[in-house]
Amino acid sequence: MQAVKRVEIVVDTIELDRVLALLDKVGVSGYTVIRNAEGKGHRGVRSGDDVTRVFQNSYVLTACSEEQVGQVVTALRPMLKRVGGVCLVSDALWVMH
Amino acid sequence: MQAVKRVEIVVDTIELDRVLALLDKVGVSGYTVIRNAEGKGHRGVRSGDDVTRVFQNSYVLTACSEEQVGQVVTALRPMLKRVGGVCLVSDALWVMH
Amino acid sequence: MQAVKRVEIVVDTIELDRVLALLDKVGVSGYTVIRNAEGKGHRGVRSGDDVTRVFQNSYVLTACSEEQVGQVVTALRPMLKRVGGVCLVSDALWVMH
Amino acid sequence: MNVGIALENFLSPPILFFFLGLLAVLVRSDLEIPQPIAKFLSLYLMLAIGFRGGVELGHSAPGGQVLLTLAAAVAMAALVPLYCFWILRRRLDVYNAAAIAATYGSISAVTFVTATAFLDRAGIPYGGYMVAAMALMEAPAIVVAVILARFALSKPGRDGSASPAPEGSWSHLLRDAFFNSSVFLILGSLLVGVITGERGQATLHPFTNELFSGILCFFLLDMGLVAARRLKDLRTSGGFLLAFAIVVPLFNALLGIGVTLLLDLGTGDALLFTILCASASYIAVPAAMRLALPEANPGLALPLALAVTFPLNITLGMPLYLALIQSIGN
Amino acid sequence: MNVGIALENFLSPPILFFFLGLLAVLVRSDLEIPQPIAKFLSLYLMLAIGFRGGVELGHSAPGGQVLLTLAAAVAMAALVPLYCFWILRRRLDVYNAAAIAATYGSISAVTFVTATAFLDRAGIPYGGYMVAAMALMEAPAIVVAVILARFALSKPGRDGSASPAPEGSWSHLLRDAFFNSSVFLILGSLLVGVITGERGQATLHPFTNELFSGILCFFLLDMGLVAARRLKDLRTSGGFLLAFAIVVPLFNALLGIGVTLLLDLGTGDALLFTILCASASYIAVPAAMRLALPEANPGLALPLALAVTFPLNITLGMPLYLALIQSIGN
Amino acid sequence: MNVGIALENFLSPPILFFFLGLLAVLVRSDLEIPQPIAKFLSLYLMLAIGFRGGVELGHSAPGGQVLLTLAAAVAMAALVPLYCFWILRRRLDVYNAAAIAATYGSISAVTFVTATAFLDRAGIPYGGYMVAAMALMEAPAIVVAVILARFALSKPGRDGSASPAPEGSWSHLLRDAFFNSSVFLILGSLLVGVITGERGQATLHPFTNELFSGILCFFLLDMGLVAARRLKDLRTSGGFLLAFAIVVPLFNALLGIGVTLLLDLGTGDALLFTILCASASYIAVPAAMRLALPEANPGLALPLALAVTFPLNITLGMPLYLALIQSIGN
Ligand SMILES: Nc1ncnc2c1ncn2[C@@H]1O[C@H](COP(=O)(O)O)[C@@H](O)[C@H]1O
Ligand SMILES: Nc1ncnc2c1ncn2[C@@H]1O[C@H](COP(=O)(O)O)[C@@H](O)[C@H]1O
Ligand SMILES: Nc1ncnc2c1ncn2[C@@H]1O[C@H](COP(=O)(O)O)[C@@H](O)[C@H]1O
Ligand code: NA
Ligand code: NA
Ligand code: NA
Repeated sequence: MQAVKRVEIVVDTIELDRVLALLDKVGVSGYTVIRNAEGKGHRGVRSGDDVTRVFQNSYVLTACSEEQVGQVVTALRPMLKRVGGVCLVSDALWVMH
Repeated sequence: MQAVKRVEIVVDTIELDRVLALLDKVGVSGYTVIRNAEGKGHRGVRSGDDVTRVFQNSYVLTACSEEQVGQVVTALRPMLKRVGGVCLVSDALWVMH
Repeated sequence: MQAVKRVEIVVDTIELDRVLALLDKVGVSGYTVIRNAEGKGHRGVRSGDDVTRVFQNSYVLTACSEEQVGQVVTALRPMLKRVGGVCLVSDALWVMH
Repeated sequence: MNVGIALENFLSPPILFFFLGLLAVLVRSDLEIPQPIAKFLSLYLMLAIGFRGGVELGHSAPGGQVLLTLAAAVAMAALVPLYCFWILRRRLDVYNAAAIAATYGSISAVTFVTATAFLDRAGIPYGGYMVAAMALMEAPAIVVAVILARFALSKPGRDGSASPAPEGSWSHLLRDAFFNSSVFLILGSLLVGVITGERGQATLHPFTNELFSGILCFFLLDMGLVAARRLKDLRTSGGFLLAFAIVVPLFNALLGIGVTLLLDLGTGDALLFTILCASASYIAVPAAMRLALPEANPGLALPLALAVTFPLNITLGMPLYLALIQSIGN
Repeated sequence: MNVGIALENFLSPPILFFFLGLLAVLVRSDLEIPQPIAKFLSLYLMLAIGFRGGVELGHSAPGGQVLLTLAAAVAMAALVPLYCFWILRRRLDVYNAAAIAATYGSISAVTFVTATAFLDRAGIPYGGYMVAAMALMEAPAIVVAVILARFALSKPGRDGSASPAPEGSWSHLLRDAFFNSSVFLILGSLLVGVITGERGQATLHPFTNELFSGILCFFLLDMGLVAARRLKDLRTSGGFLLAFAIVVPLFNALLGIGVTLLLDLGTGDALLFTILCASASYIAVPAAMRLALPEANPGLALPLALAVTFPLNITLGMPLYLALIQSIGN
Repeated sequence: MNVGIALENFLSPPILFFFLGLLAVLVRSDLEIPQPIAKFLSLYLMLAIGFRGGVELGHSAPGGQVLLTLAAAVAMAALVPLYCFWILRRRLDVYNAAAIAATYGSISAVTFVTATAFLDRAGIPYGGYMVAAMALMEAPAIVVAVILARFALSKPGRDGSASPAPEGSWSHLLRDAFFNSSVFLILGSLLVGVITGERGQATLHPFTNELFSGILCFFLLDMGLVAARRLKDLRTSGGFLLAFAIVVPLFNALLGIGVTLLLDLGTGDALLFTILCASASYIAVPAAMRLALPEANPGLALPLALAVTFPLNITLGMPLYLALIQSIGN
């Protein structure tokens, strides 16, 4: 098992493509996306029950190396500033296969 | 980046409103909810494939401070005792923006 | 609160039953499943938007003991080798009730 | 009992699709109906049955007999949980006894809908007000069962232990019971039907009437899948509960037939009244019980209602009750 | 204004189901329509209205008046945001003023569809090209509003602060605006209707025409739920915005009626043109604004469009505008 | 080949909606059909085609020719993978060769359904038993391909490496193949159709028949989206596989036409038989292969079946095969 960083990102579904493009650019080995996440934060309740896609979040999980985390965070921060959302970083072990 | 506690809660979807009300009361800055989680635990398989909402779980993630975790856990524990479910606490860094 | 291991597994939904059978065999106390996860990895983009179930992932979370993690990883590794997917292990505290 | 009618019911599309669903699970096919679709189909059935009932109801000013029937329906829904609770307490704790009592006191809208399709095929008319009776029968059993549980828990029980009182405020419980989505949608659509009458019917007919049988078949296919998945839970139910899930509906049906005789209902209305008494809820009640009595195990009540009582009612029950009603009527 | 027509509209199934949805939220029923179903119903409505418009359009060679009407529609959609922005800037920052201006310049397809059902019930004919007008009116307001925002931000604003320029490339914005799923599906289905004409209509009639009213009712039930959930957001809107959401649509409708007089449109076409001017977008625009002007708060524009302007238009608006058009016509 | 028929097919609503879906992806519209809806539409098509076939089948006692046709269908489904595997092994490893061979030996139910709509438009009758033929052709290719893979892997292969045997037990594989949801639903609904016959048809007609074209159009819109999203995967397929995906279906169609001549089938049945031979599976087979041969890359087989062979068959294939059958018949 190899030590990696778990990065969790919650953003508007409408911004999802931009976030994933950013991850691709940094070159992470992969990511997992769960759409239809609801939530509450500084911009109020996002209950996902709308006809429009405007109030729906997506959850992104990527396991990457320490250096990549730095790049992801640097690239992501201005975006989160503009459009809101959350990014958490934690430690994990990756079961290599 | 700021050190926070990641709290993950899995409960019956039918109890979700109560859990969120509890988080609001403690005053966490936000949370993310994923409905339609399935699972297995002491109360058996909850496969989510029912006409009724009774066998469906929801997953809640909230990042909060050390003190808030204490309050959340204290408030949540009797509820989990009555209605089942799981609560995990781990460490993370929050990318401030 | 009791120290446990959080094991996160992302695999093809079509392999989900095998993964859960494996967890049952190891004897974990429970697990939570989120279907409809999308993702990208070594085997390319899995966008989940297909008529077929072939490009869809599921996310599995289980909290278990240190010893169980060893067994889960040992049993899972050959499977991940064949069919792809990701397994991450991290630390957490379980709110006992 | 007329074997011909039973066989014909058995071989009608809705019942056959229900069995197809059962079979799919038994042979372990990967057939499944996505959850949002199942929800949609059931909303459709509520909306359509409500609207059609409302249109029909609008034709005739509701007389005394209608009001009497509605009152009798509510009374039955409140009465059934009483003796069910008493029976179930022989073997079960207060929580589960109350939850199952509520299940059998309340009704299954899909059973009702299947019975209307059965009557349609047999060419037997029925009154739109029976839809209102159905909606009114959903909630009372929930309230009665929770009262029973509180009462039983307030005095030192058979098991001697002091149990905590059921959770949640009454106002919350009553709202859950009476503004439950299916009660609300059925009564709401009924009202729309009454108000818009023939004019509304004219534009909605293809949707609410012509599609009805097809959607019902599709939904019963799903019910077959869902019921079959619960079949294995029955292993843990034990003989007592299995017998309960067969005998009590039949008894309730007989009671229901008795009431319809007193009320002097027509054949169609009598069958619907009877099937409501005999049916058990697997939507509104389990959800309400989960909130009001979380100590009760939904894995106990649901398989009985879904995998025993529901199939019993729609296969053998409907023709049997009809035969009884007709033989008494003659 | 003919009170009879207003009342009759009020008591028609689509509007009643809308109120039923509102009521469900107010009494806190747990009624909800799964999201994929709501999406499906709205796709159905776009496809059906597009196809039917196309078939109708295929019958008559589009003459000069049709092209003039389409041009007028686009012009209105580009003009409305200009004065809306100017009004809104009295109280709001550039971002939110631009976002709300775009919302009111663009249109609501469901309002349009509800108006066609209203005309159908009243037996008033309308041209298939109005469907094209609707689709063409979705996008221009988005583009105009973003230009306004950029222009306003490039010079030191009222608030004195230098704000960053709106995000995203123009090509991206234009694609989002003009190939937006609803624009695309409506125009595409219209084209299929034009091409396949009566032959296509023959096979699709039960789907696109007969089911239409039923699906519309179901969808409006959901719109009622969605609108009611946004009602509480209005508390933070303040009187200025509430007044805006009532007065501006009425003003736009009057302007629209004026244009239809100049164009000499028939009653049905005039009503549809008017309702397009009066309606506000809650699907295409909020999503486009979220991407182009993320600083704008969608929680401001959406409740106005959904919970004020939409109900206003489909309940009082339609009969009022029709009465005005008819009284001027005479 | 009659250009008129080809053009008319091209300009029919189902095919146009398919192209609309393709176009939506090409212009990067955000149009998308929610997954549960796509699943629902496809379940509807299976149920409806099965039921209708069953009703039709119930009219005539199945004679010797019917049984012969069914046997020939199964034989074709088992034969095609043999030579496909042999061809594909020129360039591909055992796993992918077997997976693609299974894909082309099996069938596409949506292609079949589209062909029945094509025949309906042309007024050409066909037998209900062809629906059974379709269902029977889904599974055999899966079994044959897995046998081929095991056989090829047991001897030292072209690539010299000893590969692990395909995974999973045979009983599991056979169950997956034969109780696959689409096989199960089609055959089950067929049985319901046979049993309930005209009486069942009478109640289900609006659902299973009248809605059919509309739902097919909606589903093909989604197929267009799905196929177009796979188009870019074709870049990695290379010329060999592209040629395979065009030439082999045409060859299979010719072979199929030959068989229909031997069987002396009517025009409609012959076309359906031919299109079954020519079509490639993108639902049952990829899922089965994923489980039985996880080393195969579904990103190779799926784009060929979905984005090349499927469009080929429903646009040019159907009229071409019909023209051939008719010219030989005369
Ligand atoms: N403290 C938190 N913990 C977990 N998720 C959060 C938290 N704060 C915000 N979120 C998620 O991020 C989304 C956007 O947050 P915001 O931009 O603050 O409105 C919310 O809708 C939540 O889904
Ligand atoms: N060890 C575990 N790891 C992860 N999730 C669990 C675990 N145990 C229970 N759960 C989740 O919590 C839900 C309720 O658990 P329980 O109350 O034990 O039946 C289950 O359906 C699972 O979704
Ligand atoms: N680095 C990663 N972080 C998070 N999820 C991943 C990562 N790599 C792969 N995955 C997930 O695992 C699935 C299968 O991965 P793979 O077998 O590498 O194609 C992907 O579709 C993703 O959902
Ligand atoms: Na009952
Ligand atoms: Na407008
Ligand atoms: Na084939």
